[in-house]
Amino acid sequence: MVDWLIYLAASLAGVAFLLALARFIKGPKATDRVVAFDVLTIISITGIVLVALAEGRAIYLDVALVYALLSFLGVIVIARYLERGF
Amino acid sequence: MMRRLRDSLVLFATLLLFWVMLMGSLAADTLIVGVMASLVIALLFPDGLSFFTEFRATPRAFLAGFLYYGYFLKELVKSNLTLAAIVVSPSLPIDPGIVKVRTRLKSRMGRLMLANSITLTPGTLTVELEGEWLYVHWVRMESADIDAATARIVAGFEHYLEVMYG
Amino acid sequence: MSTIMLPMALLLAAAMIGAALVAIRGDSVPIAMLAAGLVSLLASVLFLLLAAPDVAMTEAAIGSGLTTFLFFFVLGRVRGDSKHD
Amino acid sequence: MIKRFTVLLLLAGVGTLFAGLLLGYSPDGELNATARYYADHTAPDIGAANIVTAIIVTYRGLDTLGEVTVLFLTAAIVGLVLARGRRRTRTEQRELPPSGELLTTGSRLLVPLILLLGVYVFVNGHLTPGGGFQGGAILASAILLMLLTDPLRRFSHRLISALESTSGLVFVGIGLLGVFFAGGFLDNRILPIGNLGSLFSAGVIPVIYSFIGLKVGAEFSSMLVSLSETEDS
Amino acid sequence: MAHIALATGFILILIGLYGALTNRNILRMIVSFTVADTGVNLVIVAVGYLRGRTAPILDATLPAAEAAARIIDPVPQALVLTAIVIGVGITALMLAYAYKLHETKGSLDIADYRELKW
Amino acid sequence: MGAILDIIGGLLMVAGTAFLLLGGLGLIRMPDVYNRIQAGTKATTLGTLLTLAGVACLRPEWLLKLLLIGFFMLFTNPLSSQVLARAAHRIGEDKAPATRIDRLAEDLGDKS
Repeated sequence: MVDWLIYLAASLAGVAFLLALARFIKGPKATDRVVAFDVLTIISITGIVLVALAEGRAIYLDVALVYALLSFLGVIVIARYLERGF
Repeated sequence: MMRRLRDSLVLFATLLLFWVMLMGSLAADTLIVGVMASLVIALLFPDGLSFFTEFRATPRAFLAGFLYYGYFLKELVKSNLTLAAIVVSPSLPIDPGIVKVRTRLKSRMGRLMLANSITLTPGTLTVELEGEWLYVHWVRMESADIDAATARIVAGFEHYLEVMYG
Repeated sequence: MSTIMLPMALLLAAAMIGAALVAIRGDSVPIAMLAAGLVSLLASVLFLLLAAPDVAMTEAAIGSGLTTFLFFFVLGRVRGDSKHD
Repeated sequence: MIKRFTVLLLLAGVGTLFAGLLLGYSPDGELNATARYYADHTAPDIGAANIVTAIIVTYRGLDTLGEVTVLFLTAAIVGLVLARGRRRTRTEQRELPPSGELLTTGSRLLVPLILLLGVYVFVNGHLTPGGGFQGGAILASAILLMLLTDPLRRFSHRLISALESTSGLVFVGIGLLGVFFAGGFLDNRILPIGNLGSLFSAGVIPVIYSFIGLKVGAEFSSMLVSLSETEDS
Repeated sequence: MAHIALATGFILILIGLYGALTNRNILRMIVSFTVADTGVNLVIVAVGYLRGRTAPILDATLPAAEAAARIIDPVPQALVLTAIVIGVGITALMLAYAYKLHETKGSLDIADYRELKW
Repeated sequence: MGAILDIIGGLLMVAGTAFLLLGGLGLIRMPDVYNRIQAGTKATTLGTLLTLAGVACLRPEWLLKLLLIGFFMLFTNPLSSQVLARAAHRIGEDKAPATRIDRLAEDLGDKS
């Protein structure tokens, strides 16, 4: 029962990932792609947590923490670049 | 002087809490390393802020903190459902606009928390914070008037944050 | 439960190839850099699926993070060049 | 036209090679002899829970020394190449858009936490994924966040290079101590091995990794700082 | 799984190679280089993967006695760790040179640099 | 007891990923970049938080680390979307034709 719920959750996340990927490839503007990048990385954090759950290893969660930090910094860097902030 | 010392102490305590949560243990060796690391960072960054820097630490403020989180979670779920209804409906009933609202908060942490809360509740997105004015992008604009929009967007959060941070 | 890993790997592989194509054929240089950063970030999830958390963390922090930051710093410096195609 | 044709021909050749490799690849069912040695001997001999860390810091420690040296040379060359340009001064950069109150407050809140996360990653290199290189990169990310918030902020080059060279010297010094007190250069058994899985275990590995982390962080920061100080063209 | 990762890595190498050879902008060539770099790392890690095994980090769920039977090959991971760090060093160097080239000639088009062509 | 907690965890995860899906859908359907930020990053933040809560129900021993990830995301995500929205506004990104007023542009126009 729980396994099936997890499968359902994983497939929903997968569809969301595909939708965001479509927005990333389509564009049309740079800012749209940055939003898509943000959403893709947030969904990937869910993916990392799902992998940790499937493998049953708590140590994988450290990677999720670092990943969250890096995706945040990436968006800030690009936003500051776009508004010519550095 | 006293104020900066107090800020540094609060930062040190928050960092230590963060460290204990990261390590997930209270053993002596982790605490020794954690105290050392937190102390060095707190000394290196005297202008560092922490979650509790300007917190008032009165019983009323703690109570307001709890109520704030309850209210915040309620708003978060409610507005997410509203946005979900917008996204799913075929006609996409949006009516966007950038409105101007006013805040009375003075402390830096309080203002940051207010802007973050407004942003996290879907439907509203803080674009700019300048002085006492907040510029908010609103997906389904209900009113372009400053006072009406303030009452609708800001007042709920501000009510609690004012008690917590001032 | 580990059956979710195979579709996940396929999805990531498709996303990485798509992002890599954007990286070499995108409309502008910043988009290409963003796409290269995305390739690295997704690669780090794939490394995690390949049971290599150490490599995943290195790829996220260094391969994706720092490389992208360096790219944007340099791009900010050479801005104003009309030959960005 | 000829160029494009040559490129496609080259790609087709490399692609055929790769396709052959891919089709002929069959995964092993068992670990090979080297990996088996590491798997069996790491826990009793080195005491590190993370076998990759044991390989990097102890078994192949000399390679890591070389790696850190390469990184140091890179940072030095980047600094040298970029040093000739005119430095930006505060007055001529007035037109830079300010970062806004939200980002300023947010970065003052987040920078200490990010630094602590970096310290966590390299202190726990022998227990969890991560280590000196990743931790150093996270430290440099905190510096980057400060640079983004205030592009005109100046960091002392002298402080960064002092931190960098001290950490390098300590790293080599610990390695040499291994020659005298234990089995060889960079041997970790100067300190007791301790219990597997506790923070103070695996001999001197956490200490070495901490210094590698500080050194790598200083090197990446110096790269970012020298890039940010160059003039806009 | 190893096959998927291997195939992705190979395709990324090919894409990166194609981009590096056909683009004229120096920055885009460097971007293509990093894509190929990621592909190479992916291939090396995929070679060390063994089906149904877990990461080479011992903890409560993986005692030392079972390590040899349950972990994947740690050696390629250590190699790739080094490769990523050196890769960012190389990228930084290339970027610094690109900046210097732009400073001297004001252009990033590779066709404008003909001094070494014969 | 454990079985009930497991079911709750699974349901929370499904609810969370459903929000992720809504975020992706909003990203595709919304007409301009501000509305895309609204739909994309906010719904996914709530989705990830719910998923983390679900995993915490399935594995109570991971609670502290998951709490930390959630807390971290709660602070970083709104910050990054604010900075992005501000950058989009500064470079004059197009607004959807339906947008009625833009007080920020009006005020900026007054100053200059």
